[in-house]
Amino acid sequence: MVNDGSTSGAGGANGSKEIGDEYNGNKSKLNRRRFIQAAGVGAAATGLAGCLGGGPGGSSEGIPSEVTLGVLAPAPENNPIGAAIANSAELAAQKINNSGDVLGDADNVSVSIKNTEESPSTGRQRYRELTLDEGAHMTTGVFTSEVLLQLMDPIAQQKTVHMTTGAASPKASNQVNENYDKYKYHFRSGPINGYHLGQNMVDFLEAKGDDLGWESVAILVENYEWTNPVQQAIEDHIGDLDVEVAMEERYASGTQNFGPIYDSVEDSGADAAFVAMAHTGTPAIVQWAQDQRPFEFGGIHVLSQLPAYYGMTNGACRFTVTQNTATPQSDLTDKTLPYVEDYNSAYDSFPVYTGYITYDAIMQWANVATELGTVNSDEVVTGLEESSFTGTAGSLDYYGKDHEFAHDIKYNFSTDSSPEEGVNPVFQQWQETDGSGTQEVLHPSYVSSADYQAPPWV
Amino acid sequence: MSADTTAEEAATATVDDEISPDDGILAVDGLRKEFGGLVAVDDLSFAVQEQEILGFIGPNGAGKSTTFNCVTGTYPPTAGTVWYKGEEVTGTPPHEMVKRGMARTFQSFAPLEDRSVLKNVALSMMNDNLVTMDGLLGEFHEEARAICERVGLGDRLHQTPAELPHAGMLRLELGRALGTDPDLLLVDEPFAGLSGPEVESVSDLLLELRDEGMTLVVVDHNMRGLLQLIDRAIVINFGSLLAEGSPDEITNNPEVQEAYLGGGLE
Amino acid sequence: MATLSVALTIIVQAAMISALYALIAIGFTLIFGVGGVLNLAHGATITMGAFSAYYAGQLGLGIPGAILASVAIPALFAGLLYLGMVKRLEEEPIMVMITTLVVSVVIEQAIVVFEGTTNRSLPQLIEGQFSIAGATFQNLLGVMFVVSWIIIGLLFLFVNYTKTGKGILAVSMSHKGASLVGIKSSRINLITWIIAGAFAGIAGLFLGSWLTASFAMGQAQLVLSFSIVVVGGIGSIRGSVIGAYLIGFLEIATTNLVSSSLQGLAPLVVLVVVLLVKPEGLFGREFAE
Amino acid sequence: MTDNSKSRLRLLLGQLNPLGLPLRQKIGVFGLAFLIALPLLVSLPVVGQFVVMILPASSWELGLYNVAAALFFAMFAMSWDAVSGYTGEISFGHGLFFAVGGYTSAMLNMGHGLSPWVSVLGGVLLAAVAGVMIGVPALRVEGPYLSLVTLVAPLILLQLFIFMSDIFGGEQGLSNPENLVGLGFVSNYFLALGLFVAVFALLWALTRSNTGSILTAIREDEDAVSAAGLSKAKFKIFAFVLSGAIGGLAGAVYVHTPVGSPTPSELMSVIVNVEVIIAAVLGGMGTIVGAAVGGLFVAMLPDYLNLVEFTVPVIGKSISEMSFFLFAIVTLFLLNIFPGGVLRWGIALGRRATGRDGGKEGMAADGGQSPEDTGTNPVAQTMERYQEYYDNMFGGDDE
Repeated sequence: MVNDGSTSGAGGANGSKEIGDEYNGNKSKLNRRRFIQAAGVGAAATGLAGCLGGGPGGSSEGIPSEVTLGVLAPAPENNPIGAAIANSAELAAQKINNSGDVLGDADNVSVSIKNTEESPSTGRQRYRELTLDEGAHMTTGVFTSEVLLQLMDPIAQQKTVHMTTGAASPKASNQVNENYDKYKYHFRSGPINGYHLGQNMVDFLEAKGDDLGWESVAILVENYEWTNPVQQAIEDHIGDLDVEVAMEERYASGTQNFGPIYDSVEDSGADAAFVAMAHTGTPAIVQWAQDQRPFEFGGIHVLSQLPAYYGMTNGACRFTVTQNTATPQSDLTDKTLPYVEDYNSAYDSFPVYTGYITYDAIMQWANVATELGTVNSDEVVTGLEESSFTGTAGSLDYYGKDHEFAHDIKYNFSTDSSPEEGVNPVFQQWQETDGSGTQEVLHPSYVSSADYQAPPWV
Repeated sequence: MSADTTAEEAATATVDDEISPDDGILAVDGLRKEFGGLVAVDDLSFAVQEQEILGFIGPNGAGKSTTFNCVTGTYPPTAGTVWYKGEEVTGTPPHEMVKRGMARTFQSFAPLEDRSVLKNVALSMMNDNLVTMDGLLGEFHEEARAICERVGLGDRLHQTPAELPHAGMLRLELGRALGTDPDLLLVDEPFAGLSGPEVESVSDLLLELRDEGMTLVVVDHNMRGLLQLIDRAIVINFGSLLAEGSPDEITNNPEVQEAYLGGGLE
Repeated sequence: MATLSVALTIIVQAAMISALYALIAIGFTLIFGVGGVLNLAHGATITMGAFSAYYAGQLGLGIPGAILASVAIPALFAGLLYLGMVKRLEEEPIMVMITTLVVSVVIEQAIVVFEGTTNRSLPQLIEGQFSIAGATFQNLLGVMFVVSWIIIGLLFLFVNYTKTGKGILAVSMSHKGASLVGIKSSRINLITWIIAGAFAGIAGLFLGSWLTASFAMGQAQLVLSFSIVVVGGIGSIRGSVIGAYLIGFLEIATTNLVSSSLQGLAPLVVLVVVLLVKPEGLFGREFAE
Repeated sequence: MTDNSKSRLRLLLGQLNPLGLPLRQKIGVFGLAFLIALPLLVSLPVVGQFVVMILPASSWELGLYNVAAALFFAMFAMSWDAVSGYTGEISFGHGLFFAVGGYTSAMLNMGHGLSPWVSVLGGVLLAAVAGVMIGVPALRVEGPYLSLVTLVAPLILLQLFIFMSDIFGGEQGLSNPENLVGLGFVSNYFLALGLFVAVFALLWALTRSNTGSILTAIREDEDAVSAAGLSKAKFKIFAFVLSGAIGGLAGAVYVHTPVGSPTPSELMSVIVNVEVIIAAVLGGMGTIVGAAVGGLFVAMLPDYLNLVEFTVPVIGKSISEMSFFLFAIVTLFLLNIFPGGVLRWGIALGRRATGRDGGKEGMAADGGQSPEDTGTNPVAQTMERYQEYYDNMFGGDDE
């Protein structure tokens, strides 16, 4: 019933089997972990004295011979978003191990992947396993904002650099800004934070409004932490445009039936649903397409960013527009396509946005550590703050500690030229060519591949 | 003929004379209980004197159990008033009645199967306190043991109710009722299924209790076996009072005889 | 005019959704009525129906394959669940509740492990829309409405006009009585579980193809079944259908007229009110009449 | 009077003398002593390494955190057992109380700036009120219908949380409130352990006192309780209030530690509600000890599974990835083998091994019956109770 064939039907596109194999090859770790913890026992006495266990912050100079990268991913064995995080981390570690320069003093760079199950409590638990049990030198990943926010205190407790590569809530960066010494170990390598996501949506609408022809929109955002700032930014900026907001709804988390919501959109007469959806995206898009609702659909639809999404929804995502960090064809920097190729040859699938970002984050961290000659978190924090690193998704530069979005990646909107600093996300539309779907880029112009197509039933 | 009129007089006298709160330790006036459209008890009035043993008699389905249930608070009566020790107690819930000193035994025995005879009796001796350290050390057990011995279960303290013979169950019922330290004890069908010597020993126990100051109401569907025990009897039929008087008066009452299809009482 | 069309939309939508609700609840009430046990794996059986169709689609078996899988696999599962675990616990309803609850956790977690928590879209059973007086509705929901009533009708015929069906009725009226007249209640129970499983599977197929499928989709359906059964009265097929329509209409009316974020609240509120005010249900037990 | 209370005290203390205890209680005392000494043990050389090996984590820090989290879960399970195991009214939604306690305390702390020490009391109070709100309907509806009410209550609360997610944070919950004793591994461990011991002692004493005897009598036969002059309503509501308050206390303190946070998935999800029942049923209903042991087991088993680095060949999934799934399967398996609870089975086994029969002259209903006495253990009684209810419902003999 649940055989390999059917599993790979859904998961094969993102290479779940390969990850499984990776795990097999990599996990004779039990003994090593026991060894580390035996060393840690000595610290228990200090722990008893009330001192909290520190991460690598306390450890000595130099690059250790064994570097561990801790990765937190949601269900990496079957969630494409988690799989991209896990795969890209493995890929980055491989790349580092193969190169003589980056972390050249380390004999081996290994990756430990933990499943957050998108649950704050599990995420916290797994984070502690990475830092306390396995002594990770840095951690990365985290898709859900709720998980990230529950991690801020443990990160402060462990004093280990954490580079977020999926969660967008600016609450994290606000915490860094407000209590820098405590929370400075947190960086967001991407995506741009929630407020910027919303701003990005409005910027796109402004730039491409003529092509889209959306004179009135119904703002639909799912009620999760990450959409709060998105919605805020849309409200702050959409007034500057010549676009009418016909309706605005923050619908319940876990919504399964979009019938009533779409009825109201129709009643409002909006040209398009302007959305921010991640967790509830599939039922929303399938019901929109099946019902042939008479309005267009675009904004941030996280699942539409998956290269395999067309197959997963039997084409229901056709004609939807979404923001994305990068697509497999978008030649954002000279590192983008080589990474996509490496990824594809290793995992027989294409990465999701979290993959580009995770790869970039690890490479940036490794480069900074190599430059500094240490993995000491305090020093790496300073190094990252000063670093400007060209990754696969753009240039990784972070806002300073006095910025309200401290340690978030910089956002720079541009229609026609790649920004010097920071990233400029793409907007894509699912279009069909020869019976299969492709993510055609509409914006920015220097990577765009197609023009917008309105759904025929509208 | 004359007996007939006496009974009639007795009956009408009771109906006419309003029962007042102080007519006895237990006084019931105009009790009525309907289930749906069915009248189970119809305008029944009677009083129980202190320290008497009253027989409460009627054929099966006459409304004895319903009357009992209304008096002890199991059902709220449809109409009528119940006084106990001069206070109105109509509709007071069962556990309150027990606390006021009215205990009963069940015809369908309802012991707690999960614990020993001793602990069954001990339960009825417990206070109504929510939080208590009592019982942690088993201090009730001495008194409970005494009651068990009294009702003739001294050698079966640690058996479970399931292990008891029929008579033992009855004794346990009595023990549980006595554990609440009642002033009035309602005993439901005490002699059903008992052998001659057992009837005698239970009767002795009940007489002994009366001598110590307890009031007893014994419910049964006939008077056989009760004659030696009771001081007075009330007979009901179809939910209303049929006759009231001494055992002799009752046995000679033609209406009663008729109700029992000739001689059922003998 | 506007009010009229809103009312029409609500009525048609509610009628179609209630038909699905009836399908969801009947299996649950049958098991409750006949076996006297609450099958808390009912929601998970619905989920199983949806995922059976999903897998059939992934294997390229097409629509007929998906339909067949969504009926056969849950029916088989329910039969095995009865024979393997429930049968020997029949005298212990509380253990049946706990065991079936754990079974449902196992099923949900299996889906989480193999498919993850994201929704899956099923093969589309039927495309297109139809309209009544200017309001448009999905063909799928229309088909769902028709199929639901055909199934209810067949069940009615089965229960009243076949020997086995009469046996089900007899057992649900009185367990003791049925055994006195020589009806083997374990066979009747098994048949009931299989029928309930098949119904749940069909419900899962429609639900999944309408709203997409996810591992936790059955939880709300279990609560819904509970509510409908409590409203309609234990073990009553007719009561379940009426209960389903009552709750369906209430839900559509609240989500359409008040707020769409109230989805799922209507059955809960109805349930609690009925339980507290009229615990025997609004319609009592059909079988007892 | 004083003499009497002195001798009582001596008797009580005599009972606490570990040497005079039955074997099973000796094991319990030893286990408790081990838990108390745990933070010290892990800091010893050699011994420490061995002790960390048996912890549900591979470092002592996380080990202590995980055990602390398990202690909180054991408190949840004990609070369930106090009402469901003793009165026989199965609660399928005990998370309601944990959530009311946890959310109230978190919101008082974060929204109104109350010290967590004070806000916890607020949580307990409101959870007790929730206990009344479930307890009063419990007088009207019983058996499966009450289970239904309890099943639905947290779902309604969750709907409310989702509907008013500005206040309650919706499905994802609230952020972490202030911690009671900071982030320390040892301090939080002792906070959890101290509360665990206190809750255990309270419930143990209460259930072994007359109160426990009355509650089990309610489970067995409510009429018998009334006939004994005891108000079943009062005791039933008391059981719900007590259970609610203790569940609320555990939930409230839990969110003020680094191991817990006020989210539905941790406090009131279907899974939490099921896990609590599983813990108590596996450990043995109506014993408190069973819920405590079962709670620790249920909470730590996934942690242990998580440590196993093994990938199942055919399906290509790692054990740690499937830990909860495997837990559910193990539970199903155990439920089928030991329907009366593993602890009970263990006690019976222990008695047979030590050649004792447990003594019918036991001090109080200490839940020491062996599973062979069918119909007299809490599970069987509860079943009987439900069966009676069904019989009434399905036209069994009415009189």
